[in-house]
Amino acid sequence: MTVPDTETSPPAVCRLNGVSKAFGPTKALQDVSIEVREGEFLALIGENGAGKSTAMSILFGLLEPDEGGVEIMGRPRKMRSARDAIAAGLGMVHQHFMLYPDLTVLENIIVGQEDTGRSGRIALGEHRAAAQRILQEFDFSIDLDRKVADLPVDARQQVEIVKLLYRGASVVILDEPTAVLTPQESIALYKMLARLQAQGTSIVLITHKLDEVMDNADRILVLRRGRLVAERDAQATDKTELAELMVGSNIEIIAKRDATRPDVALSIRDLTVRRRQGKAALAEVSFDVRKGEIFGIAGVSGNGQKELVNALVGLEDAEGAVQLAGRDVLGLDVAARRALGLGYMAEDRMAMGLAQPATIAENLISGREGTTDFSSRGFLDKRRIRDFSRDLIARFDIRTPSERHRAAKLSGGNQQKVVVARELSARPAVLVIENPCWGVDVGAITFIHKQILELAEMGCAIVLVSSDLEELFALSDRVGVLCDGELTAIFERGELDAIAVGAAMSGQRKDTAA
Amino acid sequence: MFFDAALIESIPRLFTPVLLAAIGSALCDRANVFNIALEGMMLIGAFAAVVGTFYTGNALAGLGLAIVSGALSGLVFAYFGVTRGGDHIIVSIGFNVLAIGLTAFLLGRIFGVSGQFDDPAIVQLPRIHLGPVADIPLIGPFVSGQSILVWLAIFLVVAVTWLLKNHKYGLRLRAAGQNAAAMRTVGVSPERVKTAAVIACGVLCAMGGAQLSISNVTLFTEGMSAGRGWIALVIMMMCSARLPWILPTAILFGLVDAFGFRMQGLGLPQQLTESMPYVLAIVVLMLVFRKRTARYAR
Amino acid sequence: QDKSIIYVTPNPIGNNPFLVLGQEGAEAAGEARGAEVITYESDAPQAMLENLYAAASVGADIVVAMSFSAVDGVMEVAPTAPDTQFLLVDACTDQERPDNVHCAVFREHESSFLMGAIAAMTTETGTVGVIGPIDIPFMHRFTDGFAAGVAHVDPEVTVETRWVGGQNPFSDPVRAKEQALALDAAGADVIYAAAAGGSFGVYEAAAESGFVTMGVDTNLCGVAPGTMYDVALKRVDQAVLQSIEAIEAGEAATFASYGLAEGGMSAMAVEGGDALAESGCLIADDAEVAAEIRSLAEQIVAGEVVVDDPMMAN
Amino acid sequence: MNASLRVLLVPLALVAAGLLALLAFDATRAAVAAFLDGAFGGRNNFNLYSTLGRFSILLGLAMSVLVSFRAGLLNIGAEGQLVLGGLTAALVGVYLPAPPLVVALAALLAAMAVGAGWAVLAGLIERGANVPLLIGSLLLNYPASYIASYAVSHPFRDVNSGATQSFRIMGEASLPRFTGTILDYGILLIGGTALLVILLERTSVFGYRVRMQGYSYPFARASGYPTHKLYYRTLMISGAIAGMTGFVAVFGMNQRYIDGMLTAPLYAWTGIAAVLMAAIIPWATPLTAFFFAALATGAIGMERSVGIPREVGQIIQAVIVLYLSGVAGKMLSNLGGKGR
Ligand SMILES: Nc1ncnc2c1ncn2[C@@H]1O[C@H](COP(=O)(O)OP(=O)(O)OP(=O)(O)O)[C@@H](O)[C@H]1O
Ligand SMILES: Nc1ncnc2c1ncn2[C@@H]1O[C@H](COP(=O)(O)OP(=O)(O)OP(=O)(O)O)[C@@H](O)[C@H]1O
Ligand SMILES: [Mg+2]
Ligand SMILES: [Mg+2]
Repeated sequence: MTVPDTETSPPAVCRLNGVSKAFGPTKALQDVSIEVREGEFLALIGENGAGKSTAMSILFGLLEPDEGGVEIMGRPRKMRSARDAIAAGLGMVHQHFMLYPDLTVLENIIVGQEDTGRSGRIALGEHRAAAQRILQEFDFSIDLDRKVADLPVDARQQVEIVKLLYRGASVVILDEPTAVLTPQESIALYKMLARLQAQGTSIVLITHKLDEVMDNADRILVLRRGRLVAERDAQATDKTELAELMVGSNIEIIAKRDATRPDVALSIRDLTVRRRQGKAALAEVSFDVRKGEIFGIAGVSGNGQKELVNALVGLEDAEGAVQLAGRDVLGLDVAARRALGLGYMAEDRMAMGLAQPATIAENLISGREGTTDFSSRGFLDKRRIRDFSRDLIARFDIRTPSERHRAAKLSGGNQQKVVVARELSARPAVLVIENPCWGVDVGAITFIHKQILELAEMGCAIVLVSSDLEELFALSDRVGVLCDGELTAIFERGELDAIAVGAAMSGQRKDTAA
Repeated sequence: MFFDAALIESIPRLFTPVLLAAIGSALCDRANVFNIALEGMMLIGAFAAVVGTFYTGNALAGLGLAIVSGALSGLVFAYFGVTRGGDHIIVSIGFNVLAIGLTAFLLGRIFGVSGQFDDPAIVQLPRIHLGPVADIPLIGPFVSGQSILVWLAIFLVVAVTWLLKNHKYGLRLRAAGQNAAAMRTVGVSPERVKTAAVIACGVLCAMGGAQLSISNVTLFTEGMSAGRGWIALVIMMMCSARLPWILPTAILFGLVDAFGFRMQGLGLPQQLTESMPYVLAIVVLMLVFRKRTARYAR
Repeated sequence: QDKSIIYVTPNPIGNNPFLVLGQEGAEAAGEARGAEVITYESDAPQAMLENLYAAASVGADIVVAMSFSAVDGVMEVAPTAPDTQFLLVDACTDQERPDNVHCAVFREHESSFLMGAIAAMTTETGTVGVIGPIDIPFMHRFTDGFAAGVAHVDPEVTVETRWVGGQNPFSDPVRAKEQALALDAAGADVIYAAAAGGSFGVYEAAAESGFVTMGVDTNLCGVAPGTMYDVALKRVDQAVLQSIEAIEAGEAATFASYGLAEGGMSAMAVEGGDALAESGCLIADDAEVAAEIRSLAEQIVAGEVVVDDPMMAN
Repeated sequence: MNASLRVLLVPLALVAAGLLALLAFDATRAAVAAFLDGAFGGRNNFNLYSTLGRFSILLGLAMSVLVSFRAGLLNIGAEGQLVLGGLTAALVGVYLPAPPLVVALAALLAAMAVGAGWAVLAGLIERGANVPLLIGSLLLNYPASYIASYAVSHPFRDVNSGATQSFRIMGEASLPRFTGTILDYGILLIGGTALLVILLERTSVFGYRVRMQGYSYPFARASGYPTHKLYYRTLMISGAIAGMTGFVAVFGMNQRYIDGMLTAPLYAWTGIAAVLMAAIIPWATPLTAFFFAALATGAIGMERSVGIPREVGQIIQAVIVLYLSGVAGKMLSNLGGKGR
């Protein structure tokens, strides 16, 4: 079905040929063939874990396929490492930043590509000049001598792109490049890609954002559970079809109902978190959340979201006031706040949301292990814990052989369900949620969103921090924007609009931007 | 008569083993290898130096064998800690015990003795005498008549600093320590870089051991590294692996060690003077790390 | 061979002359009566006890246990093994001894006294030094005995005492050498090396810095050629041999103290004759001092000069 | 890279193994017999009791290390805690004028308190000044042994003996022995403690929290555990067990504190090795501790009867630890113990 029509389409610059790859029992790819044609803009889409990154890693020489191989310009080529791929004209921006935080931008660019004199001394001057040329050509303004650690996210993304241009790529692969960017920054990125394409470079884009696919791609490939299931021309398809192709069935559309009640459940006044040196990381933030209301927090990451959450939950010292159940809780520790009905779903599943090596049951009771629900006189009540866990596993559809399975062995989506089950089963009066769907696939996302909405309808006040605007817009009754530690704008549900919120996120005032 | 020529002369020979190991430790740290097997690597180097010198009658050959043994030590560490991906702390603990056992075992097998081996055939590493400079008060004894390793160690501080900053492999070493996955994406094997760092560290530690066994004295005793590897680690940590700081810090510890011997002359109990380097290490670490966000505290 | 002697040491033997001599004594005794001699080395107090039990459990006839580290163990094991005779060398217990526990001790302070006398006679700077392994009462027999000898000859001479210390005080030549160099810097031109396994470091320092040393236990002048004046001989081999003879003769709970009078302690100067001439010690060329030392030794034997036991003084 | 290194190391390992085998070739069977006899045999099974005696000390230390490691605390200061506990027990045993039972109890409690205090000191240094526990606890080992060495060479030495040791403790206060053996009741004390640790780790809320905190410190904070208290309590328990082990060593086998008696046999490092070999699993730790105890006494026996150096035991132990560094390392890094 994906056999290309060689007569009409331009020639393939590179090609994955019948590739299969398994990680232990997981079949990440099964007999997948993908070709990239000269000068095209190809989009590769699919659910979490569909195998997109794996396919590109094989093309790029980072993984060895179990079966099948790579062809460059029609010839089979063994890719032993990324070095071979780079030599063959491939360049890749990876899903996670591949940068060295304590090195300068210039050093980041040249690692692995160093020109040296006979002494082995790096010819920095020449490297600098070459890098400067690229910066000028693409209107990037990055200081080559700054440490990458000091750069904002979009500049880091630019460093990644310069890295690949520096190596003279004729095929550019980008794995979810816009996940960390604001809408404005994304637009700039796509402009730049268009320019590259105009110069004859082929582009391969992996993304979950179907709008971006529709706006930019020429051709679209869909991966599902390790198999290539569809190929579409961008002109001949639409978002709904693509979504269905990805998931393999109709997706349920969840309808948001307003459950807001008049009484304030959480009241925040002048909440400030100071850093050791410099200015406040969170500056005099004030807002109220009513019962049944979902208050969304938008913002480019690193603008005070973490501090806000920590201050609310009790993980960080703060000034100001936080009223919960009619009490100021700022002086209280995490346990005391939990006892007053505060729940917390941490974004960092790996370390904070779950104890990975612990069993599912152990994870499910954490935070309430000392209550009479699960223990008496300092000893755990094994039977009650077991029954409770089994009940939650059934109710939240956690796919696991038993409650004594280690959390680390669950898939990402199921891990997140454990966190959700634990926090929801505590019946919190106020719940703080951070990026509940990071790295979770579409099916699980729908499930988690439904649970969150149900909780709100039952009267829980929810603070939802998310870097995914779609998610925020779908769930929130109001959205506040954090910029540079300040709450710069609050949008009512009716006013929600990606461009306007994006503008606020990047520092423009609401009134002028809208 | 406290600051006499002998005290000053003793400082370089006391700080050199620690300095060499600390440089090696810094390389590992930059490559993000938490090598706390310096102690064992020094011990093996000290032993190999004695073996090499005894059989050839040439201390430079002894140093050569020490260097080879250090490279092998590094290779063993790298095999378990890098190639097989073992936990560095556990590998280090295993390696240190291995070094104690292996040197004692080989001492018996090769020389048929236990505890200690000395022999007139074990000669000292060449020393560099600076002629008239030796007569300058204070400075003279400090710089003249010291073993070649003292100078090599000081030279290495400069050379390695330069290498890390300007050389291709220096850059790769720093890069591998920061983000190994990123190196792979540009086609450089971070494992290879880390292995090189550990081997270099093994060589440096072994040279430190050689300074102990064929320069400070000309014999081998079981456990003769006597905690110096740990002091070297602490020095490296205090200086956050910055070499220009490591040199003066190592000299400070050499000074404290040298003073320790003198303090006994003042009637202080020997056990008190001997715990001084360790107590000093704790106190200095506390002062240095107090304001730091716990880098090593995970 | 149906008889066996087991030689138990507190440390690895290495080149520690005291332990080497003890082993020679045990082997000589074994040869004399056709007994098999086996050596058990210990590396910790616990290992010493285990070795003693093991020796008893293989049914040794005689167990030679070296140094004070063996006292507790022997007192514990001996009552459980009445058929085995235990010889404690270099230490004894002040408790009631069972019949099968025997002691051979030395009066190291006597020969150390002689070394002090030599040092006082030969020093040019007026400062002499002594290095011991660790500051414990037993070691004061060497250091205080030496100081007493110095004072006997010339009270004006200063005596500097240093201890090796460290993790491994009984065999740490590295630290011993540093101490010797420090003493040298402090002006000592004669240094008495009583640092057990560490003494070797002192000889090295002597060769480098040019001071004169004196050793203990065996004739070490060949080990430190040209720098060693004399040696406080400790005839451990003789003592072991003699004590085993006494035990074989059927005596119960023997106790022997070896000093200058018994020939258990000595000095090359005291030996005289060919032994002295071939010793390689510097004192062989200094007939005057040698003669004075011989007469001082005679006075000690005769009781005209009394050398206090520093351990008893404590 | 993996391949090239392996190519280098395989022959190396073969040569090493060959050497070891050759050395033992002529007498492999004799060696094995001697090893087994050294570990378990001897007259009246003497060697078995000496293995058990060593086991009780190793088990104590392994449990002390285990408690810390389970909580994700890389406390490798068990040696210092052991030494000071042993010294304290000896001093109480010698100088406290009281009935024997009171002396023994007081010595036990004092040893535990001092061991706990020394461990907490390393904790205070970490939390007060950011000095990693790994380094702080290690460095504190040295002053601890020097303090003990000073104490028994100067103010508290047994002036009647030549050795650097304390006086003998009050005889009636010492731990009784199983009749006809050299094994003392200390093994019951330590065995009981080990059992308690193993059970409580599984069944108590405290054990649950410690375990979770060890798995992930951020998780513990987010769940609202009293992390501060857990941190110090764990260190206290860990140090107290090490101190108790010091008490057993002094009141059992030697009945006095002898300089170096607790450091020379590398008890602390072997205890750590036992915990790592057990992959930090509580119930498996006694087994590995026993294995290492038998390895040590067996190797000594082998040296006595067939002349194979005892260091072979240490080498085997080291090689096992090296080979397990991957497996145990996963556990340890799960515990967040990656050194940084
Ligand atoms: N190194 C690995 N070890 C084990 N399993 C892996 C590894 N890398 C990927 N997988 C598994 O292979 C499957 C495909 O992963 P891949 O990263 O290619 O997915 P993806 O399509 O990029 O998903 P996402 O949208 O989340 O990035 C997943 O089930 C994943 O868990
Ligand atoms: N269990 C632990 N394991 C490792 N390090 C720890 C542990 N507990 C505390 N620390 C160290 O101590 C430092 C200080 O702890 P921090 O102040 O963040 O928590 P805390 O004050 O104990 O929290 P709380 O007040 O909620 O108990 C941490 O950064 C961490 O490095
Ligand atoms: Mg991916
Ligand atoms: Mg706190």
